[in-house]
This record gives sequence, structure tokens and C-alpha cells, in this order.
Amino acid sequence: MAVREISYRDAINEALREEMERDPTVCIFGEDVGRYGGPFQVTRGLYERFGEWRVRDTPISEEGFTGMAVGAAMTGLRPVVEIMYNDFVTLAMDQIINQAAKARYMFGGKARVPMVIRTQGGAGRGNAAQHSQSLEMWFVHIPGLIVIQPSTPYDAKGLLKSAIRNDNPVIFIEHKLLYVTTGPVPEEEYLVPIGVADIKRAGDDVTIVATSRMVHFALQAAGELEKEGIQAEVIDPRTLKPLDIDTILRSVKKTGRLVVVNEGHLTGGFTAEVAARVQREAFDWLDAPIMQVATEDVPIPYNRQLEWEAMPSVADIINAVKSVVYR
Amino acid sequence: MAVREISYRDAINEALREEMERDPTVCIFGEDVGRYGGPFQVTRGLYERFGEWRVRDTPISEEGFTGMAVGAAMTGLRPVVEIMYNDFVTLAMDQIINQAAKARYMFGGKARVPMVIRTQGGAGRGNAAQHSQSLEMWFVHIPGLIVIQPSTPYDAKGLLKSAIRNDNPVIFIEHKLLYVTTGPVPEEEYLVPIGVADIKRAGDDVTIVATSRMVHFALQAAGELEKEGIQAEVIDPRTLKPLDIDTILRSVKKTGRLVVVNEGHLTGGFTAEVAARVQREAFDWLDAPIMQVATEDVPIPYNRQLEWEAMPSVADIINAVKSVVYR
Amino acid sequence: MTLDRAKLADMYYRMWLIRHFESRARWLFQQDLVRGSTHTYTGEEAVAVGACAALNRDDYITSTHRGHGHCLAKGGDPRRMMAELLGKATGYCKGKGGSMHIADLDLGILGANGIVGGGIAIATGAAYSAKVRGTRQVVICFFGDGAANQGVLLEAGNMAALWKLPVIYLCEENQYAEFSPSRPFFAVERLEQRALGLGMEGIPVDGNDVLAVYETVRQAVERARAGQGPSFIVAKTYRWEGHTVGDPLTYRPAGEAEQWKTPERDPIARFGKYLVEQAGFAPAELEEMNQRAEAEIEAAVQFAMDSPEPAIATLWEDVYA
Amino acid sequence: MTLDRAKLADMYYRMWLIRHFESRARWLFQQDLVRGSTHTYTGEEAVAVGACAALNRDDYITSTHRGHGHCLAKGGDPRRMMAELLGKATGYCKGKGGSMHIADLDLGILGANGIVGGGIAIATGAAYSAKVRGTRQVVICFFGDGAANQGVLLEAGNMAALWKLPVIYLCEENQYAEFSPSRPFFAVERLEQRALGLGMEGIPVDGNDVLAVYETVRQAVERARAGQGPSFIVAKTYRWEGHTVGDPLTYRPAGEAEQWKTPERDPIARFGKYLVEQAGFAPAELEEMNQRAEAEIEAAVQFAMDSPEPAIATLWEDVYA
Ligand SMILES: Cc1ncc(C[n+]2csc(CCOP(=O)(O)OP(=O)(O)O)c2C)c(N)n1
Ligand SMILES: Cc1ncc(C[n+]2csc(CCOP(=O)(O)OP(=O)(O)O)c2C)c(N)n1
Ligand SMILES: [Mg+2]
Ligand SMILES: [Mg+2]
Repeated sequence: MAVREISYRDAINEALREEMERDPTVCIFGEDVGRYGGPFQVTRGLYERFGEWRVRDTPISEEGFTGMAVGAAMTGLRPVVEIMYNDFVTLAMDQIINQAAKARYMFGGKARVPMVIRTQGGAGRGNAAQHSQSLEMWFVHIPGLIVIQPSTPYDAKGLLKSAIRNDNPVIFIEHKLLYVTTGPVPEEEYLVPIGVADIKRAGDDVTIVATSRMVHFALQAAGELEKEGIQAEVIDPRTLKPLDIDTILRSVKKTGRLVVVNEGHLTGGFTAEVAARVQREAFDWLDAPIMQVATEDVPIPYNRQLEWEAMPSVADIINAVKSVVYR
Repeated sequence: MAVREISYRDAINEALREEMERDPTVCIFGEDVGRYGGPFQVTRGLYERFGEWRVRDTPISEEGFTGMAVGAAMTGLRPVVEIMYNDFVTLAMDQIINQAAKARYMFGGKARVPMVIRTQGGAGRGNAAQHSQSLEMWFVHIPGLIVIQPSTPYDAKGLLKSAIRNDNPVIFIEHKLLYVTTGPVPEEEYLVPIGVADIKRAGDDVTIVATSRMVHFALQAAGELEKEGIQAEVIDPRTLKPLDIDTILRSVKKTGRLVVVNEGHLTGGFTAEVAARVQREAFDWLDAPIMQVATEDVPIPYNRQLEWEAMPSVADIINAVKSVVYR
Repeated sequence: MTLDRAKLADMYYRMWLIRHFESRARWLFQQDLVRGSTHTYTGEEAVAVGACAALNRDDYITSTHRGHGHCLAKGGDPRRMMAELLGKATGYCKGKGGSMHIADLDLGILGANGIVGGGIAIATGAAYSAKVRGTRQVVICFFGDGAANQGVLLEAGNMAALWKLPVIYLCEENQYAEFSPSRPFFAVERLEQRALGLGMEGIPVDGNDVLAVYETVRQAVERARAGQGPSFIVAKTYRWEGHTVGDPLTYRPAGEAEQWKTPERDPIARFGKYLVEQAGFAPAELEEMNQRAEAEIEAAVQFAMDSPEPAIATLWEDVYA
Repeated sequence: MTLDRAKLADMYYRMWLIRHFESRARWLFQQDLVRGSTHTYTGEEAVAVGACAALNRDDYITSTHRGHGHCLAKGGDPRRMMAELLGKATGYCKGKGGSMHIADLDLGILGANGIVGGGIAIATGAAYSAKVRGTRQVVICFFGDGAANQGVLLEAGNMAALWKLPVIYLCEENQYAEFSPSRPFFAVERLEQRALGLGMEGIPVDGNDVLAVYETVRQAVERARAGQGPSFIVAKTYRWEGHTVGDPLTYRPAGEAEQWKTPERDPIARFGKYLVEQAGFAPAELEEMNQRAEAEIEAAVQFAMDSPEPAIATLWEDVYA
């Protein structure tokens, strides 16, 4: 029997629903997540099923409701907060960084802060500079947080379920352009473990590490490269923090070449972190410099052509791969 | 005639005073910056000299007064905001990232946002997890911002003057343990240009790039290493964004070895950015992996021994250098 | 009331300009020519026009995601606005900003803003700046009833009140915030009571009566210029259309919008009635203004359509000054 | 008033516990044995003790940077607190937190907080949690008159009022915020008016009268448990000492503190007078309690001094659960 295909959006919805059925302490906070079913319709049907106390429509008060989640998490709930665009985490950084991420450590291991912040990032929809950022790196930099970016419906569902059950604050970053994408998701329950990368395509000539929507770009690039006889291995870390460096190193030691693709800005982005770490730990295996494909160091522009130019493209990935393969 | 020596604190105070004398649109906003002279006494005497409208004691409203500075900057002032600990920028991130950094670009080049955010970071004083972070990397990641971290009184004064005259938002991060340090500062006016690194010590065997207080650690390490016959070149970028990569590359092409030291957390920190960039642009010149010396990936603990263990040390730098030199 | 005939006509004209602008913006969005999301100001014209009528050219406003009306009311050029919606090089932002980031600093328009509440502190800072620079400029800070739940309002409002800054917080209570009614999200009985915690008095005004808005704001402007500090005004109005173009409006009670579109409540029809009955305008004059506004918007669309795309090289420009 | 003799004695004892704790903390800081910065609660004892006397063991509090008093009032162990101040392995946080991060989740103490206003949303969330879990727990959120200018207060307070959460916002108006008087920084005439913008009524109380604080909070607790929602109380008190130990206090008018240290105003002396004159305590009993408190604090210091440093390996522990 073929596995059914559902959308990324519905996969997330299922994860929420299943975990809420399973555990009465799981609650959702966010703007329009309740009656309306979520600005991106991700929480559809949950309000009707679980009621207003477990699916809470909040005022436009990102700092306040994120901080509420911290207090709720410390006292026995498992809140899942929705921050509509990851650009708006700027309003809640104190609650995330100084409270949620540090409480356990500061208190000597006495607190648990089991909360998930669901948000979405990425460009490509003409939402311009304040609604298109990819800010995952801010969180990757902070001890105490877990950072997840699923690229497929399967991973989104399995990882969100793991995130909700995890006892730490988890930043779960979806991609606005993936909601409508579909993929196989089993009917039966499963979890995807946090901190485990997935090899989305095997290959021997070059390793491509890509995250979120860029996984699909990388796979497309790999398809093109195959026509030229280049076999690319595409690794999706899925969890950015903690990073499954072993899987990446194993691949790099095989291919000798690495291209890292992420939609954050080039400077100080996730691609830099992976490059730094791999050159440190696999220097002698590298046959070429590690190339980074990332968003230009400019705010995301509105105009379609400019926006596309700013973002990584399949062609950029192909060029980067060629630059390390034909070196 | 010998150049006088003054403290880092006083050097910053002089920069503020001189620029305020020179330009009546320069204003200071912050908590206790006025009557009290600044929580770290950096703004001493300015309130008496320039009055309450130009040296404004604010309520404890970081988001509000940082945002006020954005509006003031867009309409003809040059505000210098003091955020007492860089840990509290978490409260003002929207104003900095979504407003200040992007306004010019979003508006098609029509706005200028000439403002400086002075803050201080770093560990070592037992201030624990919410008062000891080094968050420079968040800002390095964002286009539209300039990020400066001075290590000496001379640089602090000259760079702050440049920052105030610059037409962009500048994040100017001081170090809490440098305020009392002293160094030569000429009586006559000078500027230190933004974006230009300084070679604090020349050497041929290994390049050490270090920022802020870590420059002093690196110099100490270099002194020790010299006893073993290792000549380290110590480069202080001074400006983290835009980075003077040329000076770094020139040095690495000479030494073939690089150690990067920064007080931010290891993962996703400034050391990763420099390492990624240098391996990309000077791969064939590297004789060893680029080593990163940074703060452990844990919140900063209170206890002295734990705190010191978490932070980079002179010994850590020495070990890193030896690991690349004796490879 | 110091509104002469020309001024009244101008206000009426601008209200139509907004209405037509929004109707074309909606259409262009539906044609997939406008990207991202677009929020129309239809039905709220009296707020922006009444308020901006009380300002001088060099006074400032800060706007919101629903910013077209504010921009046109303050004198913004519909051609450059429309070109921006189409992402063209001739747009206000050279195509880089789009609908949510239109600004015209020469007209004191400090920008629409994609962050709900994003203009509140900026407006307050502009008012601080006016004070330090010794000008008589005042600032109107437009924000929504949803934005009134952002904490920055407490911080900025408190500072404005402390230092008697020349800023007017003008809350547009259009009864919705995104995809929900706004009423269930503020704990005060009437939104203007929020001002009480900030050391201001909240002043309600009928936001569909352009003259009432004008007069209320005019007095606030007068107080601000006289050094008497900020005001907090809540304009009661109604968002005729969806949050964004494309919003299915499933959450809106059937028939509700229609009650706001009656000639008695529609801000334009209502003002038109006043102009005819009390200010000696002929109905034909009004109709002519409506048509002139429509033509100006058509010309703006044409201008936008005919304008070139920005060169790719501009991507890297304007990041730094 | 439901305070029996044992309870009254306990309150009096705790006030002394705080006073002695702070005096030793100050001393240890001056000896360089306490690092970072330490903020003493001296002179404000009646607020924490009066408020926490109205709580059950499983009720919650959130505290501030000036948190020792809240912790002791809620039943915190002075030995583990003192050990934490010295950064020892036996401390509440195993030496990782220090003075500003002491928490005891078993006692409902959700932590001191280094961020001014940092506890406000957390307290609100704990109240939300109590409601969802169906307990009768209430939360007291302590914060300062300086913290009342943080925007999160609007956001959290509004939500608490909307959903009738069992939380009590207890503002300690100790007249200073860091190195400045607090009064010039709020635009409302009386700080309790800030509550009006949040849909609450602000209730002032004499913060140096432990019984008044108790009674006011008790009523608020009753309302909270009855599902009637949050309260906003402003306790008028005075910070006897500097912002931190070591503060030169240059900004404080000479003689001002002395006026607050008189037997009529000193919260401990005042309560002692009441206990003797109205509750039948003998002066010797009071003195005995004072000495017992002092001894307990001495023992705490000794415990802390004798305790081991944390092992270096613990640096990497407790980052993740
Ligand atoms: C900080 C932030 N949170 C959420 C959003 C998403 N959002 C855009 S408009 C809006 C509703 C705003 O309501 P209101 O302030 O009443 O303005 P209106 O749309 O009614 O004019 C929301 C939630 C945003 N843009 N910024
Ligand atoms: C967000 C933030 N801003 C500034 C500070 C620095 N700071 C520590 S305590 C304090 C004053 C707090 O005043 P108040 O809230 O009245 O509390 P009190 O010290 O009087 O108890 C300040 C400004 C901080 N810790 N956190
Ligand atoms: Mg609204
Ligand atoms: Mg205080």
C-alpha cells in the first residue's frame, strides 16, 4: 500500500493534534491560531477540538505571550507558541534568550522549560525586508536552545512531535513556501529524532549540506549535476542545533568536497558555522575550499527579480559545486 | 613629549564630549546616563555640559528609547544610545534589526539612520548568565549594521568618533573589564577609520585574529609563545562588520596558520565567520586547520572558576597556536 | 474650524484618491502584479485625511502595514506609490520596499511599517528630535487597535508624556486585527482608557466623520505645538475589506460590513452630504472630484505599468549610506 | 484578618531573617566573597513578608534582581541561598546562578531575574498554567517601580485581565530605580494609575506596614482563587541602601534615608510595636526571634563558607534537560 501524501501544513497540524490528544498539558498560544485556524491555517480545527484554554488566540503581544509560555512551561504545561513570521522574534528575544534558554542552567538544573516556538522564515513571496528573513543563526548561537528546520512533511511532523515531547526550549522554523508542498507521511505514529541528519540523496563526488527549502534546491541541483556525471550527496541536518556533525564529516571524508546552502545571510550564517567546523575537523580530507551558498548581505527586497537574485538559487548551488569539483 | 595615558572609560567619554561639542545634533539616551554620569561612569559630566535634552535619562524602556533613537536619527539627530549590558539588546532587537538596519534599504535609499548603540559585553566579573554575554554575532549577521568592538582606549575614542559621524546604525560594543584599562591617547583630535584592522603585533609564524578583551589575551599569549620561538602576528579587526578581510588574508598568506579568538560562544560565533571566510579565500595557503578559541557553549556561570573555565584563556590560545604550528 | 472651501475640496478629493487607489491596488493584487500582501484602507479614509489635514507639510507621520491612506493623505504621489506596488524602479523605494514600506521623507512620511506597532517609538523619537532641533514640527503616529496591545506603546507613550513631546498617538479602531475582531483582545472597556496608564487622557472620535477627526486632531496639534505634550486619540471606524486582499473574511458576521457602507456611515458619502448641504458644493462638483481622483489613479496605474523594472545591480545599493 | 499568633511570629521572624541576611550579604560582598553585584532588600521586608504570608506553599512567586527578601519570605533556605551567593556547590543553583538567579521550584519560587521586568510575563504564564491545570494556585509577581516602565507589563497585564488569570502584580515602589529616583520616570501621577490602562484598578498600600500588605494581598489572592482575575498592587516603601552594595549614593538627598529608618517607619520596628501593643507579645520574645534569625543567618554563612566549590565538570551540565 502506498503511503499517503499530505502537505507540510497538514503534517504540522497532525503533529499538533496528536500531541495534544496524547498530553493534556500541550497548549498553543499565538495570533489567530484559534478560531481562525492560524494565519497559515496550520492550527486548523484545533480550537474546535481542544477549546480556548488549550488553543489561545492572543493579542498582538509577542513578548508577552512568549514570556507567558516560559512561565507556563516552568510550571507544568508544554506550550507551543506560534510567532507568525520569524522576523517578529525580535520582539520576544529577551524571553527566548535570557529566560527560556538559560533558566535551567542558571537555576542549577532545577527548571525544565519544555516549550516550542513555531515560526516560519524565508524569502520568495514578495513580503520584503521585515517578513522574509531567515534568522535561525541567532538561535544556533545560544546554548540551551534546540533549533529545527524541517524540509519535508515527513520530517516536519516527526520532528515537531519530538520537539513537543522534548524538555527544552525548541525553535522550530518552518518555511513559508513549503506549506503547500506535499510528501509521504505514514498514517501510523512515528517520531523523527532531534539531532539526526538525513541523507536525502547519496553520492560520492561532493557533499551538499542544505537546510529547509534549500534542501529542495540542492536536490534539484544534484539532479542537474548528475547529467554532467557529478554525484552529489545531499545532507539535510534537519536539526541545526545540536548539529549531527558526524554524518556530515563521514560524507566529507568520502567526497573531499563540501558546499553548504542555507537561506540566512552569508556573513555569520549557518553556512559559516558548518564550514568552520568541518575545516577544523576534516582539514586533511578536504580537496577544495568549502563553498557557502547563502542569501546576499542585503535586506530582502520586494521586487521579484531582485528578491530572487538575493536568495540562493539552484544555479548558485551548481556553480559552487562545479567550482569545488573542477578545481 | 610622551603621549598621555587615559582609561578606556575616559577615552569614550572624550569622544562623546568632543562630538557633542562639534555637532549639536548628537544626543545621548539611556538609563542613568545623565545626572548620575552613566552606570559605568562613561557619560560623566556630559549632562552638566549639554543639558537634559541632549543627555537624556530614560525610564527602563530599552525598546522604547532605542526606537526613539531611530525616529530621531531619521529626522536630523545623531543619537547615541546606551544599553547598559548587551544582554538587554534582546529587548530592542526589533528596533535595531527591523527598523534601524533596514529603513534605508526598504525606502530605496531615502532615509539615513545615523545612530550609535553603545553597549558592553563580556564575562569575567561574576555577573552570571544574563549580564555576561557577547552577542556581537547577532549584529554581524544583519546587513545594514556596522559592528565595532574596540580593545584599547585609543581605538575606542577614535572609532566612537567615526561611528557618531557615520550615517548608518552602528553597534559599538565595549567590554566591561576594559573600562579601567589605560593606554596612550593623544590630546589632539584623531579618528580611527571604520573597517580597518590593526596589526597589534607583527609576526611570521602564525596569525591570531582577536577582538575586544581577547586582543590582550592574544598579546599575552604571543609573548609567551615568543619564548618558545614562535612569532605570532596579532590582528585586531576592531570593526567586525564590515570586516577588513584583506589585512587578515595578507597575514594568513604569510603565516599559513590562523587562530581566531572571540568571546562569543563557539557555535555560530565570530570565530566561525572568520574561519569560513579565510578557508574559502586562502585555502591553498593554509598549512593547518583554522582553530577557534571562543566561549564554551554554555550560559555563563556565576562561580569564578566555572566562569573562567567557560571563557577563552591565554592558555587556550597558546594551545591552539601550538596545535597549528606543531602540526 | 478654519477649513476654507479649497481645503474642504482637497480633503474630499483625497478621500476619493484613497478609495480609488485601494480599489486598483486590490485589482492589481488579484492580477498577481502586486506581490506579498496588500492591506486596503477602504472605509477608513476619514481618519487619515482628517488627521493629515491638521498638519503642515513639514510635520511628520508614521504609518502602518495599512499605509496607503496615510501616505496619500499626507500628500504622497500616487504614481510613485503605485509604481512601488508593482516593484518598479520609479517607485518610492525603487521597488525594494513594496506596499508595506512606502516612505516619503520630503513630505515627513517616515514610512509604512511591516511590524505591528513599529511606528510608535519612531514617531516618539521624531517628536523628540523636533523638540531638540527647536522646530515647531509635530508628529502623528497612526496605529491600529491590534497594535495597541504592543508593549512599546507603554514605553514610548510614557516618555512622550514625561517630556511633553509633540506627538499624537492616533489609534485606528477599525474593529479588526488581522483575522479576528479586536475587541476581545483589550482588557479596558474602551480602548481610549489605555491612555490612562500612560499619563494621557484618551480621546475618542468618530473616525468616519472627517471633520470630527480634523477638529480633534487640530486641537491636539495645537497643544503639541504649544508645548503641552502628546495626545492619545482613538478613531472609531471600520475596515470594509479583508485584512489582506484575498482574505476570505470567514470570521466576519454576515451583513456587518453593509451597515458601515450606508450613505450615513460611509465616510465619503457622509462628507459629500455635508459639503452639499452645509458648505455650498454642487453635487456635480463632487462628482467631478471623484472622477478626477479616479483618473489620477488610472494615470498612476499606467505610469506604474509603463515604468521599468529596477536594474539587478541596484540589489546591492542602499544598504549603507 | 486570620493571622494567629504563630503566623504573626513567623512573619516577624522572617523579616529579621531578611534583614540579617542582607547585612551579611553586604559584608560578604565587601569581603569580595560575593561576586557580580548584590542588591539588598533592607527596609522593604514588609512587602515580601506581608505578601507571601497570604500564599500557600504551592503558590508561585516571581522575583527580581533584588530577590533575597522574596525568596526568604516564601520559605527559601538561607543556607542554600548564602551558599549560592558564595558560588558553592551546595547553593540553590550549584554556584551557577549567584544572587540574581536564585530559584526554588519546590517552593514555587520561579526565580530571581537579572532582567528588569523579566518576571512579569513568566508570572502571567504560571497563572495561565494554574488555570489550565485546574489547580487553585495563585502567583505573585514582584517588580519594581523602575520595571513598571517596561512594555511587557502592558502586554502581560492586559492578557491577565482578559483571561482573569490568578496573578497579582505587586509593584514595589521603593522610590529608586538603579541610580535615580523613580518618580521622574513615570508619567502617571501615582504609579497605581498605570493599571488603568490594563483593565485593572491599581491598589496602593503602605509597603512598610506588613499587616496592610498582608491584608491587601490576601484579598487579591481571594479574588484570584475565586476566578475574579488579577490585581495590581503598589506597595509604597523605601530602599534603605544603595542600588548595589558599593553604590556611593551620591544621588540621594542627605537625611532622606534616616526619615525612613525611624521606629515609626522601619517595617520591623513598626510591626514589633504592634506585636507588643496589640498582639500580646513580650519584648523579650521579639528579641529572641531577632537573635534566632541572626543565628540562623550566621549558620547559613558558616554553611556557605564550609561548602565546596562546584567541580569544573559541572560547567557543562544542566544546559539541556
Ligand atoms: C509584530 C507583528 N506581529 C504580527 C504581525 C502580523 N500582522 C500584520 S497586520 C496585523 C493586525 C494588525 O491589526 P491592527 O493593528 O488593528 O491594524 P489594522 O490591520 O486593523 O489596520 C497582524 C497581526 C506583524 N506584522 N507584526
Ligand atoms: C532590562 C534591564 N535594563 C536595565 C537593567 C539594569 N538595572 C538593574 S536593576 C535596575 C533598576 C530597577 O529598578 P526597580 O525596578 O525600581 O527595582 P529596584 O532596584 O528598585 O528594586 C536597572 C536599571 C537590567 N538589569 N535589566
Ligand atoms: Mg485594526
Ligand atoms: Mg525601585
